[in-house]
Order: sequence, then structure tokens, then C-alpha cells
Amino acid sequence: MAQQNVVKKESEMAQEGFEPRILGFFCHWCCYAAADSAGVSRYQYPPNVRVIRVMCTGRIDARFILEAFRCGADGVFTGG
Amino acid sequence: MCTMYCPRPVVDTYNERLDITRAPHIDYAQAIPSSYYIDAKACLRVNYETCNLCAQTCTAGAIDFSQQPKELELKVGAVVLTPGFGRVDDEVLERFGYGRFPDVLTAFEFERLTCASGPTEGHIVRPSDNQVPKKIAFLQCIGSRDETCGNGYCSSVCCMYAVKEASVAKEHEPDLDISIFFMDVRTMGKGFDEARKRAQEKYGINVIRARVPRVDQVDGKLALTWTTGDGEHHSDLFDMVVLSVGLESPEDAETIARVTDIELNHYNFCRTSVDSPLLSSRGGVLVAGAFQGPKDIPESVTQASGAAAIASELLADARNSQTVTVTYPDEDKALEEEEPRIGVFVCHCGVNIAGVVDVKAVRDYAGTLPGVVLYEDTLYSCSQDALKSIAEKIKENRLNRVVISACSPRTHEPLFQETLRSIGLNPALVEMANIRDQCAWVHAQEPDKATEKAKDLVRMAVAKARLLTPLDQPTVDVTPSALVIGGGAAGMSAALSIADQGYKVVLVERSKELGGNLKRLKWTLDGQDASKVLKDMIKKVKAHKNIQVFTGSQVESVSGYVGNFTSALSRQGKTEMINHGVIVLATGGREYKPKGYAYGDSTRIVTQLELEEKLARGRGFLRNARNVVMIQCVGSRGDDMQHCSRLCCIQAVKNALKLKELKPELNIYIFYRDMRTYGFYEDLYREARKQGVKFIRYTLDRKPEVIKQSRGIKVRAFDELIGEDLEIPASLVVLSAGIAPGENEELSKIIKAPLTSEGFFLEAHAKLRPVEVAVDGVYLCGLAHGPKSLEESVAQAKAAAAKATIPLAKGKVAVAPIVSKVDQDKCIGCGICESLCPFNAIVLEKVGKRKKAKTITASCKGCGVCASHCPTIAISMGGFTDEAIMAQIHAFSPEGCEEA
Amino acid sequence: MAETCRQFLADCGINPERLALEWASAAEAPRFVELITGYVNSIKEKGEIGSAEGEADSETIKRRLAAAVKAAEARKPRIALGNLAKRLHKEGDFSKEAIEKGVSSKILPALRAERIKEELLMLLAQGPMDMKELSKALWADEGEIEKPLSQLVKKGVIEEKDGKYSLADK
Amino acid sequence: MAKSGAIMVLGGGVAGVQTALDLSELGYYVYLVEKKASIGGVMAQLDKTFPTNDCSL
Repeated sequence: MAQQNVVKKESEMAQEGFEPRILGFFCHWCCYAAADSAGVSRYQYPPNVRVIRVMCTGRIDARFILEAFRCGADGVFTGG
Repeated sequence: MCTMYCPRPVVDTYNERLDITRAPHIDYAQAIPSSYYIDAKACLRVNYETCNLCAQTCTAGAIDFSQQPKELELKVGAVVLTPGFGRVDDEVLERFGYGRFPDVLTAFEFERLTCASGPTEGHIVRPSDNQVPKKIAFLQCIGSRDETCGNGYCSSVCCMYAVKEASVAKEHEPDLDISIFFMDVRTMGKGFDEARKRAQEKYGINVIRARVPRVDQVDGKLALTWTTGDGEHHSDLFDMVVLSVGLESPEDAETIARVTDIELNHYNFCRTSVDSPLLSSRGGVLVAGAFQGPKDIPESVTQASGAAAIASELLADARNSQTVTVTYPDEDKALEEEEPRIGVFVCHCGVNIAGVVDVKAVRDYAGTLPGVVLYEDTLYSCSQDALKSIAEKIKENRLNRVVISACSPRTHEPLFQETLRSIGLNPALVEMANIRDQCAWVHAQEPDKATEKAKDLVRMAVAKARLLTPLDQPTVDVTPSALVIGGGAAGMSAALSIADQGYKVVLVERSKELGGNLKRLKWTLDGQDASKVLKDMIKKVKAHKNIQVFTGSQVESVSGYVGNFTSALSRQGKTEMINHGVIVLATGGREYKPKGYAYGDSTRIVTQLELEEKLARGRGFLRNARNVVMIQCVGSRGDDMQHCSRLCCIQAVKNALKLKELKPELNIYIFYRDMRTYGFYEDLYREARKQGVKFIRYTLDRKPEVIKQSRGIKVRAFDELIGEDLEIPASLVVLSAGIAPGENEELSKIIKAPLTSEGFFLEAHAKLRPVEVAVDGVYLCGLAHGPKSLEESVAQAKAAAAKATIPLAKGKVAVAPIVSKVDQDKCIGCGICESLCPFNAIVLEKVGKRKKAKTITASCKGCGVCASHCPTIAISMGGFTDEAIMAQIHAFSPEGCEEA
Repeated sequence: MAETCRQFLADCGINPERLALEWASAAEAPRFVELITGYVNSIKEKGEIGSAEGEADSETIKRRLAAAVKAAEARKPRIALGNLAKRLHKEGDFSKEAIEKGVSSKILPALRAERIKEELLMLLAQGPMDMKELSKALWADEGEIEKPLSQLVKKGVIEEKDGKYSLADK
Repeated sequence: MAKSGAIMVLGGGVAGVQTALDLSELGYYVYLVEKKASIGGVMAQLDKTFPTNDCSL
């Protein structure tokens, strides 16, 4: 990798109030089900993730992930 | 309208008398049928021939007072009794201040108070002054475990509902101080003990082990006094007292018994036996649910399916002789092909969603999205009348795509798909946005952010909806036979039931003989000879023309899908392939092997099953015995395994009584944490106490010690009552070892059926699908599901048999249309998809000179690994096309994201 | 697939830890909550995309990802990915090392080459650039750029004038 | 005598409803008899169910 080309930036500390936008791809049978069950049990977790349901994580194409980042996702969470 | 005009107020029984309605009313919003009815007891017209206001105001002219009761005569092949349970007499409740003090409520009333659709919209207030109470006490065992009111049994559900109601109350009012007064904490169901522990820790609910004898009122507060296990007296004041009332036999039990000519037991429940828990004393009359004995929802549902199996066994010859079939209108293909006209329905789900998410804002936002022509909010989208109105609106507005923004598609999509079908639209044209399970419920503390998220989810769903296309509904034929894995009591019962219903069964048992754990049992819990029960069962199985038994065999592999499985069975190194339509998992469990307690150091330190085996061989070893010590929860409830093994308390009491019978002068000590002799087994517990068996409670931090000495065995334990250590020289120590899961891991992988963290198989839904597994066509029963008694295993096996027979009886199964489809023009025949498909559902075929991939629709599960790995992007997935997912990704960005 | 994305993201100047691949079965709601909470917090720490250490600025990221999506659509890298998956499947070796090695030796070079080609076109669409500028903007050595560049010049898509490259007028 | 392919289920609570549903799927005609104006029994009065506090309707 052309190391010298890496644009060095000062590591910015977690900004107060920064709410990342995260896209999730959840497997219908596993993670999506676990997420439903978390709801049923009223567990609480941060509201930053938007979910796309797929029938299996195997469905996820590299294009989807790259496209998600291009569309401004700060993170992509694939859950099998 | 009629409700509005009725001059006659009526107590609302649905809301447990906490609210008032009118003579014509509807019980609750989701009631089925969802029409209004007139309470004949209260109506002025019916009783006094006056009024008639409602009939005049009904715009539909639907009230007709000239209707008379009619007697119908129906010819049926079987009767299933499911009358449920009755309520404890007010007279019993009055002893605890009910009816005298307004702030003493029954748990049923409290349930309505905590409910969002209840009389107070979920606000917990004292009936006396409408103020929020600060301190609430739950009193357990009201009308249960109480011979003075004739109910000597344990109602088996109150401990759970009390914990639930207390948790819900704490969620509404976090500052509440809640105490629950238990005699024993009986949360013995699957996963219940763990849930109870979590609730206790999370919400800080006080657990007090004491029975409160009475309730008094002092200065507008309720005074309780009680005595704890250490003999100390306590008293305190509470703002509200909730009575955890038990379940009684139904009020009309005697009438039912007379009319159907069946016998009742001494508590007026239906009499049944351990080896056939769903049969009444009269042939063809079956029983399920609380009338068979107090029980919770999953058990009632299990028994219900079990009863269906038995009725189906009885009437197998007459199957399909009287059924009618439903027809759907033809699809409106032209409308489906038009530009998307999307309707968005945003559900309140009572306050489940609307309590957190600003539903109206989400609805209005949906209206701004391209393609949306209708946007509305609904109170409960899944209720009958809401579905009807959604259907009407789809028609009125000529919608051809629908977005339901409500709960999870995993549970509710089929319902809305059905609605579309019923009005001539392809079911694939509905998309759901999950703003409840994955939004409102999990972001309850952040309503603004939850509303933002809900909007985003709706936007993404609408984006996908625009690209939805109609999909075919393929069906495949079913191989009409079953594979039952496990030859214990559960497996044999399931096999017999399926065979009796007229289908072939292959029964596979790993060991050399049938029987499983039942082989080790000497007596059933109701005192029958266990070996006789077992022998009868084995005889029937071996003689049945529809059952083929494979002992000493194992399942090596399973391929296929519901309706068309192919499995490899290995026996003595040889492999045999069999085809079958369904699978029943009855792999059993095993007795936990104790760690510690000097187990293994002496032949006089044994488990309960070892004791029964010893007794089966003769009673000689009791000759010089004086003291017998039993220790409960060995391995269970956080000792090593987390779960409660459910059975050991009853088993210990049963064996203690048998020992007493054999040698009355024995001193028997039982060290326990909570005695969980639920249901009618409470009788055994009471009997054991009566006969002088000594019960001593211990806690996990002060476990009894078993010390093997050079001569004899000593048990040292702390006795709470005297506050001192006890030392008992024991002639025999019996460890109530819990029930551990069998070796399920491998099978779980082969079948892709998930396990719980404890290693038992996981059911598809704890309440409503207790014998189904997440994999279609696979069913579950017996100890493979979790610890349970023989009686429960048999009922569950019948239930699994009912569910397993459904696809066999139908002869066809519908395949979800989410399968892959290969565009053979784009396919280059590389074979990557074929080699990656986990279900062998893609093959290469010759088309002209070249090889092309092709999907075997019936095998495809829609996982999409082929599509994501296709070099030429030639494979698309039904309902999850690249375009649709890309559209969702683009819609993920609030500003929208242009295609690159 | 995930490893491919991670390596490719790093190559594009995005912290690969922004992509998570986790497992939670239907029975594991508590685990799911733990995972998702931990993940959201880790992203919070990293900050907005384009602000973590070693990451390209957001404008570059936008352009580069657009090129990357096109690269992931291209046949060559997809065949490489498919064949690697097929091979791992056949050999039953899903060890981290095997996957990492396979991806870095087979897939990444193909993806990177496609990405450079696509991004090159995008950059030049904005105006002429010389080799030095291109190398800097593309995070690539001149050697890597030369090949696609000369091919595109040959095809007549790109013109060269005084050491500056630009899209050919059509 | 030919057996009847119909079954009567007495009581429309959760157990009765489940029996009726299973029987109809198994190919039998079911008469579901309930005293009250609507089916569902006590479970319909419950807001949540233990241990998951799942909606009970």
C-alpha cells in the first residue's frame, strides 16, 4: 500500500453529541429474530441503526456495503 | 352508535369490573367476531320490554329483538373440552380484605390497570383516591395451596404472573416499592427461573418468603403482618395489595361433566392419568388446557394441539369428509403492472408504538414520499376491523403496493399478505417497516430519536415497495411419512400418534432398546408402575403396521425441506437413506451427573433415579437405614446449570413417600430451595409433611455439605428456623440431580435447529408455537425441549404429532416465493453458485452447447449466497432483488443518495 | 465477502472497523443488544466517516466509493471472489489466515485495478491532471496508473497533452 | 357406521382456539362453542405474558 499517500488526520476524539448513522443488514432467521426478541424483552440499545432485512447474510453483496458507505453511513453492521 | 345511546350502564367484565360500558358493546378492539353484542342480563328491552333505543339508532338495522335462542343438534365424531378455569370465590378473597377495602385488587384487575387499553390507559392508580401508590404488596397463593377453601393444589401460574405484573408496574412507575409474598417461588417453566431472576435484579422487586394471613386497613393504608422462616414477626403498611388469585375448576364443571358423562377429580377438574393426560374417562371426549389441571399458556397450547392429534387419530378415516375450501379472487394483473400507487399504514399498536413514536408525524412524513397516494394511522392494524378497513382502502384508492409500518414481518407479514390476497393482489406486494420490536420497544427512553428512526424505516420500506413485483406461489408435494428421532416416551408417543393418524413413521433410537429415561423410573408421579407403562408402549410401537423401528441407529445427515426430506441413517456401520416429509425431535435428556456432595465416594450417595433403580432391585439396602437425606437442586438453578429442572421436587416427594411406605420409621430430611410441587402434586407434598418428612430450606450461598467419613456419612447444613448448623448422620443421601440436555449439538447442526443457551432445542415461539422449531417441517417434544414430567412429555409428543401430521394430511406445502431466479442470458455457467449453495438448490444444466445454472425452487431457501457471488449478476432473489436492496440503501440517507 | 470488503475499504481509505460482521442466533437477544451497543459506541469514538485516523476526507471517500461500487460490479473481481469462495468451500478451510491470504492475493488486486480505472475517469471528468496529481489523488503509484491509463488512451477515451491527461472530446 | 369428520370444541380460550385451528388444518370440520360474545378467553385480557412480556393478543 502506498503508505506515504495516506492523508494523516489528527484522531478526533469522539465528539460530544455525534450520532453516527449506521446501516444494518440482518439475517431474517438469526440477527433479525434476535433484534425482535430484544424488543419483546424491552432491552434498550442506541437508536442509530437502520435495518435492512435479508434472508441470510450470504445475500449481502460487496456492492451493498460500499454503496452504504457512499450514501453516508458511518458504519455498516452485518448480523448473521 | 348503539353503545352511545344505551341508557343502561353495565360493568365492563373484560376490564375486570374496573370500568363501565353499556348493554350493547364490544369486549375489546381485537375481539373476534368483532361485532357488538347486547348483554342480555342488563338490557332493558330484553328484561322489561322497554327502551328499544338502540334498535332505532342502528344505521345498519342490525339489532333485532325478535331473535329467539335456538337449539342446534350437531353430529360430531369427537368432543374436546377446553372450558378453561374458574375464579376463586369472593368469599375467600374477602378474608384478605377484598370487597371491604377498595385498594385490595385481584391480580386480574391489576392486569387491566397496567394495560394500555385498560380502564386507566395503563396508569397505575389506587381505586380509593386515584393516586399513584408508592408501596404495593402481592400476596401469592390466594385460593391455592389452601385446604381451608378446598383448593389444596398449586395453581402453577400465579408466581409467573405476579413477577410479570410487578415488572410491568415498575416499568410504568420506576419508583414503586413492590414486595411479593411467596410461600415458595415456583417459576419452573422453561426459561422462567432465569427470567424471574433477571426481573428481580433489574426492577428491584422484594421477595419475601411468608404467607400473609389477613389484610387490615389502618388510616387509609393496608396493614400486613407476617412471620419469616427464621421465626421473626414483621408488619408494614402498603398503599395497594394485589391478590394473586389461583385458578379454580370452571364454574360449570359439574354441568359439563354431567352433560358429557365424564368423571371429575377431587378438585372438580377433569380426571386424567399420567400416561394419557388428554383423555377423559369417556372415549371420544378429550380435554385440554386448564380444565385438565391449572396450567400456563404454552402448556395449554401444547395440550390443545395434543387433543387435536388424538381426535385426528380417532377419526382418521373421516378426514376431509366435511371440510370446505376457501377460494381467493383472481389477481388484478393490470393494476399490479401500473405505476406504483403506495398506501402506508402506520400502526399505533395501542401504546406499544404510539407511546414512544409520534405516529401521526410518521404518517404525515410518509405522505411526502414519492409514490405514496394514501397514508393513514391505525390503532391496531392486526385487528379484524382494521384489516377489513385496510382492504377497503386498498380497493377504494386502487393501491398496488402497501407498506405496513407496525411490528415484525416475522410474525405479522403473513396476516397482511392474506389481506392482499383476499382482494385480488399478489401477497408479495406488501412490505413492513418494523417500528415496534426494533424501534419503539427498544428506544423507549428516546422518543424523538425513535420517531426519526421510524421515519427512516418507513422511507426505506417505501423505497423497496416501489420495486416490489408479484411473485408466484409454488407448491410441492409431500412425502407422506415422518422421521421421529429418539425412542423414549416422547418419541414413541409421537410415533404412535402419527401412525394412528394414518401415516408411516420411521422411529430412530440411538441405544439398543426403546424406552429412554422411562427405563430407569420405578413409579410414575401418580404412583403407577412405570415399567408397565413402558412395556405397553413398546408393545404398541413394535406391533404397529405404520411404524418401522431402527434401534442402535443414528441420523447422519438430513437434506431437503418440509415435505421432502432425505436422511441418512447409520446402523452398525451401514447407511440407509430414507425419504420423509417431516421430522420430530424427541432426543430426550439425561440426569445431571452431580459434582461435589461426595457423589461417587459411597454407594450410599445416589441420585433419585439411582434410588429408584435400587428400589426396583429390592429393598434390602433399607434394612439398617435410619436417616435419609435428600438434597434438591443439585446441578439446577445456578448450582451448575442455570435452569430449574422442574421435576425433581415432585420426584423427591414421591420417593420420600414410597420410602415411608416401605419403612415408616425412617427419618427423611429434604433440603430444598423452593418446593416446586406444582398443580395437583401439591397433594403429595402436603401428604409428605403430614407423614413427618422434614423439609428444610437452604440458600445457594449456604449449601448443605455431604461429608464421607471413615464410618458412615454426615450431612451438615444451616437450619434457618433455629439459626444453627444441623448435623445429620445419614444412612442414605439422595441427590435430586437435575435434568441436563442430551447431546444435541450435532443434530442441531445437521438439522439447523437452534439450541437455547442451556443446550435444549429452541421452540419457534415460547407461547404460541411451543412444539415447532424455526426450521419448517421440524417439530419438538419431550426432554429435548426442556425438563418435564412423563405426563407433560406425552401431551407434548401428541402436540408435535398433530403439527407434524398437518403437512402430511395436506399433501402439499406452499414454498415461500423468495427463491432465486437465474437469468440464463447473463449466466456464463461458471458453477460458482452451484458449489456455494448450502441447500443444493442450484444445478447446472445444458442449454444448447453451454452450461447454465438453474434453481430447484422447492429446495431454495432464499438465502441469496448465489446472487451475491454471481460474477455476472445474473441471479435475482424474489422479494429481495438487488434493485430493491439498493433502493433501500439509497433511501437510508435522509437527503437521498443519487445513483452513482 | 466481509474480509474482501474490509481490505477493499482500507484500500479506499476507510477504517475497515467501520464494517462489523457479528453473529447472534434467534435465542440471543441479550448478546445482540451487547453487540449492537458496543458497535455503535465504537463508531461514536471513531467519529464521522472521513474523520478517523488514516481515513480519506469525505469528498475523496464519496468519489472513491462510487468507483469502488463500479469495481465490485465488474466481472473480473467478481470471478476472483466467486472462485475463492468456491475453493475455500471445497477445501473446507475457513481459517482467518486462508481467507486473508486469498483475498489479499487474488481479489484485492483485481478490485483495486478496477477502482483505479473507474476513479481515474471520474477525476479526469472534472478536468485535466498530470501523472503526479493523479498518483496523489488516487492513492496509487505511477506504475499502477500507467497500465489502465495507456489502455484508455489507446481506446481513445483519454487524451494526453504536455503530460496532462484529459477525457477525449467526443 | 361411518365416523363423522366433525369435532366439537367446547370453550373458546387459547386452548380451544388452538385445538380448533389444528383440527381444521388436519382436515376436520370444527364447531367451536363459546359462552361469551367473542373468543380468546382470559388470554385476551392479558396485556403481556411472562417471561418475555410479549403482547398476548
